[in-house]
Amino acid sequence: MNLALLSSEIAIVVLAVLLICFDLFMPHRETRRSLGIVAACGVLAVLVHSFTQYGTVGTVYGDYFVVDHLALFFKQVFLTATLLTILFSFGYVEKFTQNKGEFYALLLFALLGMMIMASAHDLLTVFIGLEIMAVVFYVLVGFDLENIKSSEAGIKYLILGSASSAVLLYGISWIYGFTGSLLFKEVAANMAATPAILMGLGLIVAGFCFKLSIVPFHMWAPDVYEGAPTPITALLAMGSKAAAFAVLLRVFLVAFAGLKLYWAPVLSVLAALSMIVGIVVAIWQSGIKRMLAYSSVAQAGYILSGLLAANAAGVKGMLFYIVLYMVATVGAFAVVVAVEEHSGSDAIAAFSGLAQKSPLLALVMTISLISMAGIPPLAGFAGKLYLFIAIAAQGYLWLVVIGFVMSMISVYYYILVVKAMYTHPVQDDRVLTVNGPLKLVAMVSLLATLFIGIYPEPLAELANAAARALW
Amino acid sequence: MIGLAHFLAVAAIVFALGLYGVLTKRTIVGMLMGIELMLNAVNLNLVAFSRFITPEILTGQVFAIFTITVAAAEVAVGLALFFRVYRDRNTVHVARLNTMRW
Amino acid sequence: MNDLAYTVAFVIFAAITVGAAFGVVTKNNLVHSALLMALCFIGLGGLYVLLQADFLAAVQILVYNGAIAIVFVLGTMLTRRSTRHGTNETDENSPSAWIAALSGLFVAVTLGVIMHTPWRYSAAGPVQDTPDVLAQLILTDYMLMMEAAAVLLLAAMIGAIVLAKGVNAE
Amino acid sequence: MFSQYALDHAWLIPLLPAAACMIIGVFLRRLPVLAATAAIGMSLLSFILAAGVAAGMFAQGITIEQPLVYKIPWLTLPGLAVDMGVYLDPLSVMMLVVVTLVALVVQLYSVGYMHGDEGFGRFFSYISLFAAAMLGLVIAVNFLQLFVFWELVGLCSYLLIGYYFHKISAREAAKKAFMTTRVGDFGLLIGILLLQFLFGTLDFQALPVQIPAYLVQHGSGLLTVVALLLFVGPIGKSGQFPLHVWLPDAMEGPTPVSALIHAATMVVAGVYLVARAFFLFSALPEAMAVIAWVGAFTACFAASIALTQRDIKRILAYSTISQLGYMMLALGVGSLTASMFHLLTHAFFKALLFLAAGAVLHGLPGKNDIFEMGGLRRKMPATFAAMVIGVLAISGIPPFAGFFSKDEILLAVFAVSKPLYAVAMVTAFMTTFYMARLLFVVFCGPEKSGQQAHEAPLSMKIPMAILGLLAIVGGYIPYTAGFGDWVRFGPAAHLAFDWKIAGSSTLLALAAIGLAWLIYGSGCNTAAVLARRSGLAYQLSYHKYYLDEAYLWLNHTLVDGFGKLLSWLELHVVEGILKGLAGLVGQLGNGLRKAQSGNLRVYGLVMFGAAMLMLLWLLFDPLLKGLLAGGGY
Amino acid sequence: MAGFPILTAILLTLVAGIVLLALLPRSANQAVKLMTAAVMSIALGLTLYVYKAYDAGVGGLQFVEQVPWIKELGVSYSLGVDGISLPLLLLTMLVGYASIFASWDVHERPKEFFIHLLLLIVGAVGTFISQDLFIFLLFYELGIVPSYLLVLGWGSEKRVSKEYAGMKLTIYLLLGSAFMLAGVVLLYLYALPEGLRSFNMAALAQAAGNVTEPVQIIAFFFLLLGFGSTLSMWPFYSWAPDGYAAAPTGVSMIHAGVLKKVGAYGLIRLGLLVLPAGVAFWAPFIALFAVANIVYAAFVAIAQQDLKYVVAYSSISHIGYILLGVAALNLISLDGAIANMVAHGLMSALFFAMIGLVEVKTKTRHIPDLGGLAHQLPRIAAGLMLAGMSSLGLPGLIGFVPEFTIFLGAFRTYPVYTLLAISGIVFTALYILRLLANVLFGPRKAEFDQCRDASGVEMVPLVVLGSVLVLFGVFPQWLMGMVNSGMEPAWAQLMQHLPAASALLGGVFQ
Repeated sequence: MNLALLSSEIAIVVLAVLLICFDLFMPHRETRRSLGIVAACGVLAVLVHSFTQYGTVGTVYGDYFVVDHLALFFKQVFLTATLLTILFSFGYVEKFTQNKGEFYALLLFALLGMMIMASAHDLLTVFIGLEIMAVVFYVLVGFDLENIKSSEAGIKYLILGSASSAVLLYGISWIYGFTGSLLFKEVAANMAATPAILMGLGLIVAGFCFKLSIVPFHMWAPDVYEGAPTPITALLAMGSKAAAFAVLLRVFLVAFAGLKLYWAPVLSVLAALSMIVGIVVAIWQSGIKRMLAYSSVAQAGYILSGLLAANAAGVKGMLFYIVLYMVATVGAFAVVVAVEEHSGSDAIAAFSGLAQKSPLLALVMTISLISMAGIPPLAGFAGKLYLFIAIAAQGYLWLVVIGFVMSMISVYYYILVVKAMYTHPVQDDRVLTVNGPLKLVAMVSLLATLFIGIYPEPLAELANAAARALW
Repeated sequence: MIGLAHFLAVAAIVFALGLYGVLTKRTIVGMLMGIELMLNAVNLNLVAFSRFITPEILTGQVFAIFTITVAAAEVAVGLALFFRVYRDRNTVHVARLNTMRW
Repeated sequence: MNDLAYTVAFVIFAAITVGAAFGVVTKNNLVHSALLMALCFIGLGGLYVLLQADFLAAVQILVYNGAIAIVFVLGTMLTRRSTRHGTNETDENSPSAWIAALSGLFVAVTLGVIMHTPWRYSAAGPVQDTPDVLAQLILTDYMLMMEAAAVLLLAAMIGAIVLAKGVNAE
Repeated sequence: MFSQYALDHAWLIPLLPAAACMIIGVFLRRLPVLAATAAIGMSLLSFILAAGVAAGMFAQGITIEQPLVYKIPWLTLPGLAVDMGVYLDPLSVMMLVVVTLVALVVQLYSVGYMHGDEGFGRFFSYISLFAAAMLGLVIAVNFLQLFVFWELVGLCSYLLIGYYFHKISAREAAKKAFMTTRVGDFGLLIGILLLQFLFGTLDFQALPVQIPAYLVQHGSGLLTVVALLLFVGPIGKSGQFPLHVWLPDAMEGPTPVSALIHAATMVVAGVYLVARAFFLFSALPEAMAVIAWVGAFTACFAASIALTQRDIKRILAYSTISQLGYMMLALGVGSLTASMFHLLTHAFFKALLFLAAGAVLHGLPGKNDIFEMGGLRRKMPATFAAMVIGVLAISGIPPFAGFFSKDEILLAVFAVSKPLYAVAMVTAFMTTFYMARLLFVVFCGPEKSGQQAHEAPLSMKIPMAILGLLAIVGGYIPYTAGFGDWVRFGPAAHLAFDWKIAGSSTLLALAAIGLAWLIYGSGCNTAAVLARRSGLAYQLSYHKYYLDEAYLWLNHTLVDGFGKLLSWLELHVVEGILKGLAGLVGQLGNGLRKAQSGNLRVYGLVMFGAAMLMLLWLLFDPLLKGLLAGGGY
Repeated sequence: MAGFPILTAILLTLVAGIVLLALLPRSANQAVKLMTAAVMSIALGLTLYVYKAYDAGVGGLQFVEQVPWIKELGVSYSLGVDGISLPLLLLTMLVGYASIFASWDVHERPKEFFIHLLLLIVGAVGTFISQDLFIFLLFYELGIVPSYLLVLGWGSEKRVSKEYAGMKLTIYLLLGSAFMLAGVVLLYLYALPEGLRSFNMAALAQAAGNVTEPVQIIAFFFLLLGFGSTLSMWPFYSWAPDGYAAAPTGVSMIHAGVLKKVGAYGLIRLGLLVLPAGVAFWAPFIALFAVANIVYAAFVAIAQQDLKYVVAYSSISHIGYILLGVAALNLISLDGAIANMVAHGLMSALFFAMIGLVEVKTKTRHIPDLGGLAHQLPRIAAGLMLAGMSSLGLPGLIGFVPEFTIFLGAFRTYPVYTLLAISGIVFTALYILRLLANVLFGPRKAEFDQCRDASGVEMVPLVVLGSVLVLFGVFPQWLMGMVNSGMEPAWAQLMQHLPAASALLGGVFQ
């Protein structure tokens, strides 16, 4: 047993607990930005540390918790997402009247949940990690006490989330019942296409699709994304989704690898539905968070489609896409946070004339959105290409066509935002000040999106190494 | 002879009843109760499998314990959120929770 | 325990469980529902006993009846309603019949699955000393999960406090 | 020797006017004197060169069979090699001389005619460009070169017809000219494409070699089609029925332009093309018949319109059409010599007639209805003299130029077809009649009131004199000098003379002049009575058989209507479909959006419903498949 | 200069221009324009050097630069020009250069305007010089969002609102490219076996025979949809008229002149040369669409009242000739098609530039309101005349020879369609002549007496584009020879793969 493999997780727990303790002893009027900085530094340190873990592949406590390249890759994604979220939410958090310290601590708990999911190698660990993340997110979504939307979103998320957890669990119980084990490898070894397994499979798909906000299990997402505090929305979109994918990969490609014949058609339909519904509904949104929510539904569909390839190329595409989606999302939400702070609204109309108030933010938003749409030469295009090459090679041409077509239709509503920013008149002449960390996040997102789009190889290599860990 | 199938059948019925509760109840607490029923059905499933499929390793029972833990955590957070909503709006009816839609 | 007694016990506990669960979802009064839920959990505990999971039965009754059901009742009280009537009614706008049909279908499908699955029954007898074995398992193989569950409870606690405390506490 | 130099540098002939055009266009547009000097100087040089080429041709014995050809590759692609070059044989040399000569004379004339016009420089630049293009056409070594310059002369014609572009009529006429000849070019282009397609070359030297073999191998069917398609080009360019309608309207251009382009040179390009491609046409009897009949009909038809026209230039225009018909007729009956001879003489006398008409219009600004003129012979004696020479020449009165060439044509026609001969004779009669009518109405009789007519300036008289001289001797000299030995197709065609035909045509012409005198010259009021009496026929003729109206209807109602219909479709149907599709996507989104009602229960229901469906799919799909395959799970 | 990465230098010059522009202060109106002009001049100069230094006798790809890029996908940063792409590169530069000067009157936020304009140009340049499909794709859609913003920010409203027009243009092109991308994915997957897969165009073309026929047919269909809508192929042209009418002059020039040609280029480079069986299957349909383009659009153009709409439909009509050349599937028609891309690009750019000037001077584009402009604006009139004449295929101008070669080649394959297509020249003449007559000629209108004729920088588009129109018209070999030097080897290579497809071709390749 090698406890060093757990060092990241342990560090995060310690950091979270420390934050809570610091918060206790801090003067009441303190803005708690210092806590945020501590959290950010801590996460950054863990992120840096995680790179040293490459090469040390191993398991802890039996086979239940595995640290391999795939897990590391996902952990780094989560760490980066959380780090960037913390950085751009300083201003946002300072508006809370209380519980600022707990906010950062809870973020770290959520991060821990995700990290456990990334390493989970059996269904119980999956469940625990998932629940840590989910429960913390229920809290965080309802965290904005001033905003009645926040609590509404929280309770909706909680009820639907718990119900879907129950469904997932029920599914897990069937799998356990037939195979007599929870470990992915043993499940795979004892697999047979019996009704019980298929039932379990169906219920597990339903449970995961809820977390991934795949149509038709997506209906919570718009409401929750809209109501949640914006940084939490961002983390939900980036982290919670990516974590669910981390689990999905192992469950479907390790445990259920033998049942591909059964799950692939179902997932392909779900992926297609997500792309279509996410995009056509997003057309109608007037609030940017809600629009991004629908967009995230569609993006989840894209990422999910990579699973259909059921090979390293497909997984690589998914991983690649997850990263670029994170990068684009973080940029978009950073801008949303800045605009929301400035104008108090997340309506698309609030973005009018942003290009004149802050060309950088407008540019970041544009690049992020266009990248999500998948237009060359931005990262989103490279991502779609990786994904679609992989699945087209397996014969899912129809899905590729739907994917490309819908991604182009999605430009319609992305570009409405761009239009508002670039061509609409400025609504007021207040100066928009952007704090340093947020600007940093925006710049990072912008450069990363461009870089990945034009030179995707390094990230693809990384993703490839991670993907190979599954086989 | 009572066997695995019977326990599973009971669990299925309870799960379905929980499902029905979640989908029909008007208040948040009612829905949460439905969820609890579903989780308990799962537990029954797990324990039954544990007994009949892997009697010498109690994986199912361990899982059930964790499920109970998680259920407790969910209920705690759920009720806390329920208070928030109730304070915010002075209602417990889910149908009124539609500030955000479309 | 002979087969007949086992069967009778199963039927009784199953009936309690299912009947109480049915009551939970059909009663209009939240307190009644909560109490019926406690009854349901007791029934389940009985079933656990029949499954030779005595420790779990104890946990079930302690945690669920002692904690969760009570939390529900308390929560209901805290909403400061003068009357409990109509606190847990079925929404008249919901298509109950369809939902009932959905649930029924679910049960039917599940029963079909149960019957058509070639279960791999184990011939081995049940573990007698379950608390010991469970403790072994939890503190070795599932050690990490237990720690994680602890973190989960901590987080849930903090979260519940933050949310329940509200703005006014300032 | 100069003639050798000229032969070697024949490519300069078109390039010199082209240079003039460039120079004027870029530098001298605002400098009239220099512009005219440049244009005329270049024209003179190219005329001298052309004359030198002619001399060289005689000296070196360049014949139809042994042309002198220089070429450079212009376009070399796999399967298409096109050269640009100089093709010198008697036919093209004759054209070179005619074109350079008439161009020179007309430019001289224009100095006086266009004096004081604000677009003086533009005019000379256009007309130089025209000369260049026309000369390029004449020396073409293949069909594509010919077509290139064919289109360019069309452009110049367009520009010059629309020279007075402030006049709506001029701009419409220019457009019409371009459009109508474009329709002809449509056929010509297809013909050329087919030739290239069939023979892999367009070269005037290579094609004659290949065609006989082709005919032997494949018969004449397709080639006849090709020839007729090629002939559509000349129909448009040379104003043959039914594409002649643009030529009368083209008289909106300045009169020197009408003289040069729409009488002497460009309009005969069609005739020239048929002559140049005579190796093809002459091998195809059906095509020849078509040419002959189109020519004959055009000649007669145009003459019948000319009878009643009142606009002096339009009368001349119809006369041109009619004479072009004559030339086509001659080609159609196989006499290249007669046709080319007539082309030569026609260039002289028709240019003369136009210049004279121009002098009249110059003397009487703002008037062009012949019945508003009258008795001008006293005020404009020189013009009158020129006009008389022209009329006598066109009427075929010996010894004027037209007599010889017309007789050759009649002779050739007579030898081939009697009905055509009859048509030709009728045409000749009508021609003489309306020309005499014009002469009498404009120059004889009483002077019309308030005319401030004045004689043309010297710069206009000298060109008229030159052309007058040519119109007198231009027939006799070639006739005696063995024109037929040089310009011919096949064996040397000695110009014959038949007393019966010559006599009868001369008598007919004299009779026509007499009749015209009776009606228009004698002062009796017979003209109006005649017009009334002949009723429908007069109206038909006067309204040009309503052909313009028909085309207008075709153009405005059919083409425009169709265009409007399609744009309507475009705006409403195509756009509607697009908007419908977009709306469909939108409505789909909207419907799905409405499902997102904010109600938790709905969300749950959808989720569990979907989960149920998925379960059913997963469970029953393998079951069904298994049943079909004869097994279970 | 051997080994000097001149193509990269061209790209970098333009990119550096964009960066420098971004650094200029927002108010530096004149400096922005001068900077853009300077950058374009350098790039144009480099391009001219390349055009001159290209050895057409040797043919094939020259000025090749290749740096491995994404090894695992088989992507390399691979640039190069051959006779097919070099004329189009030159076209891009010329039109781009002219468009800068045609946009000299942009006074509202010039910095953004010229940055976006340069982005359009970079996109086009990149597509033409990249020899790698991936790099091609990176550039392919670079211009779409800037186009949208340009239409929206600096455009004008006519038949439809500029929002609508811009959105239509954007979505249309993007939807098309969605199918195109699907086709590219297929192509990539099936051309070469796993492990050897490559985005290199030459490698793909070499592997043309490997793809099975059904796959070729599907892949080509997708490419046709994609490139067809970029190319405004009937029935996917609907974005073009509204888009051009709404776009500012410089953007219309680049769109009609260059970006459309990217579609045709893609169709030839990726469709034709890589998927012989696919193209053989679809060629009859393309020919049909081509004729529909030519005739339908010509008739619609006849009925238009707005200058830009006339030219827009005219441009759609002309695209039909290019398509016909592609569909005819023989060397000479393909030569013609590519040359016609250049020809049409130059003439439509000139047309739009002149229309822009007319609009600036007279404040209207409505034909019935105009008239007699040759009196007041002779230079603009000359420009319009030049553009119009090359548009109706007057010999001596650039349009004639390409059209002739297309007809010649197409006649072999589709005689009836070709006849219909040739009839298009009559209808083209009809609307072009009407436009010229109604706008330029006729009585002098007093309301335009205040208009000053084009002068100074306004003359640059006319001089640059006009002189090239004439030059390539008089010396067509300069263009056709170049095109053929690129097409001939490609064709020879294609012919090697044709036995597999010959059954479908029905004797087309004899």
